[in-house]
Amino acid sequence: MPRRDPTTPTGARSVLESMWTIRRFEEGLEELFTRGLLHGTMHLSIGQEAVAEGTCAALEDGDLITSTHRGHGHTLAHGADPMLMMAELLMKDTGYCRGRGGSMHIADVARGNLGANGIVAGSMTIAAGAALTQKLTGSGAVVVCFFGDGAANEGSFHEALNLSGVWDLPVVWLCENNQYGMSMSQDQSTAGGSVSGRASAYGMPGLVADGNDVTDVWSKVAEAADRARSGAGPTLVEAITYRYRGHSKSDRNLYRTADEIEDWRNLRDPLARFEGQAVEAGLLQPSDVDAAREAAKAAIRDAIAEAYRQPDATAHDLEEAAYA
Amino acid sequence: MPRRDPTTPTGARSVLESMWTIRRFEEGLEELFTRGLLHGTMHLSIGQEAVAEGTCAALEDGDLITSTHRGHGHTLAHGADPMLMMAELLMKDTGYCRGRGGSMHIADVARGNLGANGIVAGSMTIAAGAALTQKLTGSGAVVVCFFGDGAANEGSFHEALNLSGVWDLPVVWLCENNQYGMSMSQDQSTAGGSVSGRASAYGMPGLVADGNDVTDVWSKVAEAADRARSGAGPTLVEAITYRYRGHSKSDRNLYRTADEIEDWRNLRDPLARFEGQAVEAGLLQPSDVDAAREAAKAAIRDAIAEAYRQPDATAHDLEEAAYA
Amino acid sequence: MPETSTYAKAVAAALRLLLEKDERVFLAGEDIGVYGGAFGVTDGLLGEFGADRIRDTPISEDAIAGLAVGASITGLRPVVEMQFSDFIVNAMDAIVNQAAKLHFMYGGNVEVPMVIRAPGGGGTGAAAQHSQSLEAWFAHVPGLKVVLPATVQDAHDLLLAAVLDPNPVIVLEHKLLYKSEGELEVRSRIEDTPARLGEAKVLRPGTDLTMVGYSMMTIRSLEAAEVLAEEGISAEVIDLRSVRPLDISTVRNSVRKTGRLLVTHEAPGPVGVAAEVLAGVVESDAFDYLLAPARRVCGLDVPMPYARDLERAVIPQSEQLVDAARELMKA
Amino acid sequence: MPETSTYAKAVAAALRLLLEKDERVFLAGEDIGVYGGAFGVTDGLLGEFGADRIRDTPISEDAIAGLAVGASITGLRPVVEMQFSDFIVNAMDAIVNQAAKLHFMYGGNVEVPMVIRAPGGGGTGAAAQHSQSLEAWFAHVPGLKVVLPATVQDAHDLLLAAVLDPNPVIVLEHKLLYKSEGELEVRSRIEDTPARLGEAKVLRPGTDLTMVGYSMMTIRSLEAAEVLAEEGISAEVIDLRSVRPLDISTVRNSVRKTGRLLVTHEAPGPVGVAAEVLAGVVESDAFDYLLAPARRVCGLDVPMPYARDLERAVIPQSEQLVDAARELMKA
Ligand SMILES: Cc1ncc(C[n+]2csc(CCOP(=O)(O)OP(=O)(O)O)c2C)c(N)n1
Ligand SMILES: Cc1ncc(C[n+]2csc(CCOP(=O)(O)OP(=O)(O)O)c2C)c(N)n1
Ligand SMILES: [Mg+2]
Ligand SMILES: [Mg+2]
Repeated sequence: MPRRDPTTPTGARSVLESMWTIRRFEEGLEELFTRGLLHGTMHLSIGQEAVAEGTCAALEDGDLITSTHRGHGHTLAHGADPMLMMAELLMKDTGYCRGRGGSMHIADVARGNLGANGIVAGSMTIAAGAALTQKLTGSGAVVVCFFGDGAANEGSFHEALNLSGVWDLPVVWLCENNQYGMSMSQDQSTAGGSVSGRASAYGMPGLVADGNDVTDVWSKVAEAADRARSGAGPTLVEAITYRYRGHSKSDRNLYRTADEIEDWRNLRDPLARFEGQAVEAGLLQPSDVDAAREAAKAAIRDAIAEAYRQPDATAHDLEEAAYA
Repeated sequence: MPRRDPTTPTGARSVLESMWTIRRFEEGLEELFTRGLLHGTMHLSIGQEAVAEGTCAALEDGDLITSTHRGHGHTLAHGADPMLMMAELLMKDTGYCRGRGGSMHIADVARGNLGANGIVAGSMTIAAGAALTQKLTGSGAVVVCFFGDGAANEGSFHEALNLSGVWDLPVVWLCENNQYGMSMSQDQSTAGGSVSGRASAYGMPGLVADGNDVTDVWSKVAEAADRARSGAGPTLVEAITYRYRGHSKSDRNLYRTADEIEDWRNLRDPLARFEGQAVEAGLLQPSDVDAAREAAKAAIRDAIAEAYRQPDATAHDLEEAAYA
Repeated sequence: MPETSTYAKAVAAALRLLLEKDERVFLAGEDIGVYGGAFGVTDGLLGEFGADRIRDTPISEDAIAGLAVGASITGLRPVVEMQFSDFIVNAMDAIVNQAAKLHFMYGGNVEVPMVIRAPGGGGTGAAAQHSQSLEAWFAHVPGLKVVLPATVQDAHDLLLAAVLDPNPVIVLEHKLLYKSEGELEVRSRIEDTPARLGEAKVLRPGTDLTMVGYSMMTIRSLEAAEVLAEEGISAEVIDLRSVRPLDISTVRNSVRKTGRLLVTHEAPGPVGVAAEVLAGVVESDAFDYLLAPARRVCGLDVPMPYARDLERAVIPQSEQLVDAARELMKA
Repeated sequence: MPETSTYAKAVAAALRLLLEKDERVFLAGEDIGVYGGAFGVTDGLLGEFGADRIRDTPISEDAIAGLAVGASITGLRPVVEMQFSDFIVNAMDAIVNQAAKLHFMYGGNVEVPMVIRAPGGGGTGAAAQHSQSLEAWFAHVPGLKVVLPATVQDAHDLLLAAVLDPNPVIVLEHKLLYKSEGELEVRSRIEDTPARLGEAKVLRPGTDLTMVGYSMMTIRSLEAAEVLAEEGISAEVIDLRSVRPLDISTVRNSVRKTGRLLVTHEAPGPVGVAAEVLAGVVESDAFDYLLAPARRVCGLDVPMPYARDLERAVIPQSEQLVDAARELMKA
């Protein structure tokens, strides 16, 4: 049974807090980046929190996910410790990857997160293999593979979905469609114009969810996960959402208008929307909303503070580190 | 306007002769192979002649094709000289590839055959690129890419079809569906169960042709080629056919029944069928049929005889041969 | 007790043992089931172990390697096959960006105990796209291990050792060796394999020059050593067996003794494994023992042609090794 | 007349010249249009030459390389980009089994005049999947040519030469060099490029030891040579520029003069280009001129880590080159 149910008071409270935690986490990263405390680049999912949370809230403990280059939200929603994530980004030895992975490569295998991946569609065939393990061992667990709209044009997408179809693998293909692959709008990059529309090519159902409505994502994913768990095979779920920030730190946003961004931010923000819905539905009191925001803010503030105090990543044991 | 029109008396005569030429060519190869005169293995298309001929007859001079590991039929139907093909297989210096390519790698660029390919789906992105050339130069030519049912599960299939869709490339994706990829039946290998059914995933029409009815293949390909030539973009044509022989020389045919093979051979043979149709329709007289068979037989007999007389391939100029 | 077996049957016996003794092991690949594999290696296994563990896949090499990554990091022991090693080009992301890197990149939190078997090499008339020897690429990638058995016993033992290893291992078999015969002791337990990944073997001791090879070229080196012996030239033949890790110390020790080095492989010379062997010797003190410039005998630097004579001209033959050794002795 | 330019702008100027002078030239790649490329190299070209010739592609590397093969064998001159050289793993079939082999395999009936540009190398904190140096793979493949410009002028001239060549050429640029500045003479005609593929250059003459590198490591070698000069050690610095074909004779000539060899690259050592350079020297008479074992200074044999200090520890720094040179002089 799902970890967090946004249609119940307690569930709504933790779902909201989880989404705020993701946003505060990435806003915190932005600040650290601006202050020059981080290395490399990063891909922020601000505006897409409902996809990560709606999906992971619908899963059960023991279920697995694979994530992407834009994976902070998936990782947090699946239960990662923000302090250990911050420590990784701050190049600390106690970070999730001991400072060897960074933003694009956080894995939290203990909690069933098989890892973020810097290669677009790179985790899709891996997810198929992880799902095969569940099938062969009869674990009853389900694998959710997050991928973007742009990833749907990689050959790996095709091979992974076809394989999951012929083998009836317990996997949910979760397309986080933020409508752009870097600068390419989906209609420029995607023949046929729809990712979920490709599900039938693999004999699997294709569901579309409002990716800025956490409850809608949650129910569609729950349906797909049930189907996978029951042995009926894979489902392709496309969650339509939007990325507020640039693709990465080098993005000048020349491929879209400021108005488009503002519209999404002002009219469809997933956090504001859920707060409104939950209060209106009487699931949450305005005080609960404030409490959730405060809790998230404090959690990230503390995570950053504690991450600072961690020992720096070390090069002394790199030599042998490529091998188990 | 199409090279050969099977619905006219003269067209029917040459279409029939062409199909017989393909069959006699491959039967000739089988004999040479049994006599130990060939090296390596080969992939015969006996039973599939109507797909090669129906397709290439529907094209115009200047149109291009890319072929597969099972490409003797495509190559002959597109105008290659059987003597030069035999010379290649007999390891002669005057063969199409100077003895460097063999059965899987015959190209006849002068006649618009960009080449057979030993890599399953290996020619699909190449065909997309060749089609882009036609589009950018406004040549008005069309590219036909032959591929098998098994190839439709390679990532390259996906990337090539998607690209052709977003760029409206003048290409016809010709799936020669002989229902097996080596030992894998199509329903085992292909989620969704149909290759043409995948066309919609790329926003292009998917047509199904009776691959053992040369006239049906011819008209479906003509329709697709017109569409490409008019600038309306790619079409996926799936021609259902059957391979009489094993996949290659090492095949023990354990994955199908002798009855299945016999049924196709006795009830649906593309040559016998077209002869029946053409005579019934009054397009050909029985004498024309005999003449076509005889002409094909003689052509191959002469080709083999002349190929024997060619000088052997030579290793003396290999050193620099990797570079133009 | 040892029996005679072919190289192909030695591989099959290892697969059988693995499937019997370790329920986490499964096989996946193209036409490995009812067809028995393009070279017959997996013939019969489907009947013995069933379709859950002997998995025919669609023609999707990227998915084959990728599923092995995903299955191995979640506890299984996949042994997957690339029907020809040439097709591994379609699986490079899964192998190089994923399998080889996950353990390091995730800070040691995952292990990727997967094995990829793939037949390589030429000599079958299959031409440019079905005859390559690509070991050099994988030997260049940290995180991978790469072995190339030359003998019937090694075809068995190295595969067992590969599955025991917690890292991704690529086992490159040679098409021409599948039918070769030799003594085989079938192990009764997986752990009984005496093979250690990264250990070279001196197959023939000698004093005048060191001949280094692997896979098919180990066999050719042994043939050449026979001929040389008749001429009174004593060649030490080293079978590398593994090109990553590479057992350079065994080569250095031999060179310190013989003072002459001849390295061979079927792959083209430029940036191949032989270059690494030469470099590994001359950057060590073994350099001081070299009495003459080291020699490489590698495949001609062209794609593999189809015609028999041309193919023969591209692949190193034992006569060439003999000639090169003679010249080395003169220098 | 020469002006100062960045390496990135030198590449852009070459692309502009190619697009202006040869209507057969077009560009294709991910985000090369309005985005201007991940590193800004193609910034502005879409506006100048239009969407027909500056083609944004879906995220489909296999298709990007494959379309270049198809377009080039039918008469165009594609110059395609892999956004990071790491993603080229998705295009290996098109590059290795197709582009590199078609000319030979089809008996010389086709030419494949395509160019692939790809930024490689580490130092940007992008970690294991965005920092690789994969030139060794392509340098091993007959049918390909591989160049790695180190200087601003070469970033311009080698790209022009690559497009003039009738064979598939891979141009590996280095991310850290894009912002580097130097003198640039923009050619007025494509044929005016003085660069020849396969020609190394002595960038600094010296007498005591030979330092060989390419790409970023050429710059580090020059830095090291400066430091060594102050200590009275005269290092000759050779920029390989091309690793296939490899200009080994320039290296041999230098070694015959200096007697000492130090080769460096950012990629891991095992079966890398440096191994080929060492091998190419010691299998020739230049071997007899070596006064000490040759040395390699290569990237640490691990995937690229994220953390700044770790990344620094993996990538060769000029200090390491200085130390290695000092030791070489002692030997
Ligand atoms: C194989 C590969 N190609 C290209 C890239 C560069 N790249 C990183 S993210 C990205 C866009 C991905 O788009 P999408 O899948 O929609 O995910 P999003 O960034 O929108 O979350 C690109 C082109 C990459 N990392 N891997
Ligand atoms: C990339 C790749 N994978 C596998 C093979 C081995 N192989 C050659 S043909 C073939 C079957 C292809 O099936 P299909 O596409 O249906 O063509 P058919 O043989 O039926 O004509 C296979 C698996 C190959 N040549 N290339
Ligand atoms: Mg997107
Ligand atoms: Mg088929």
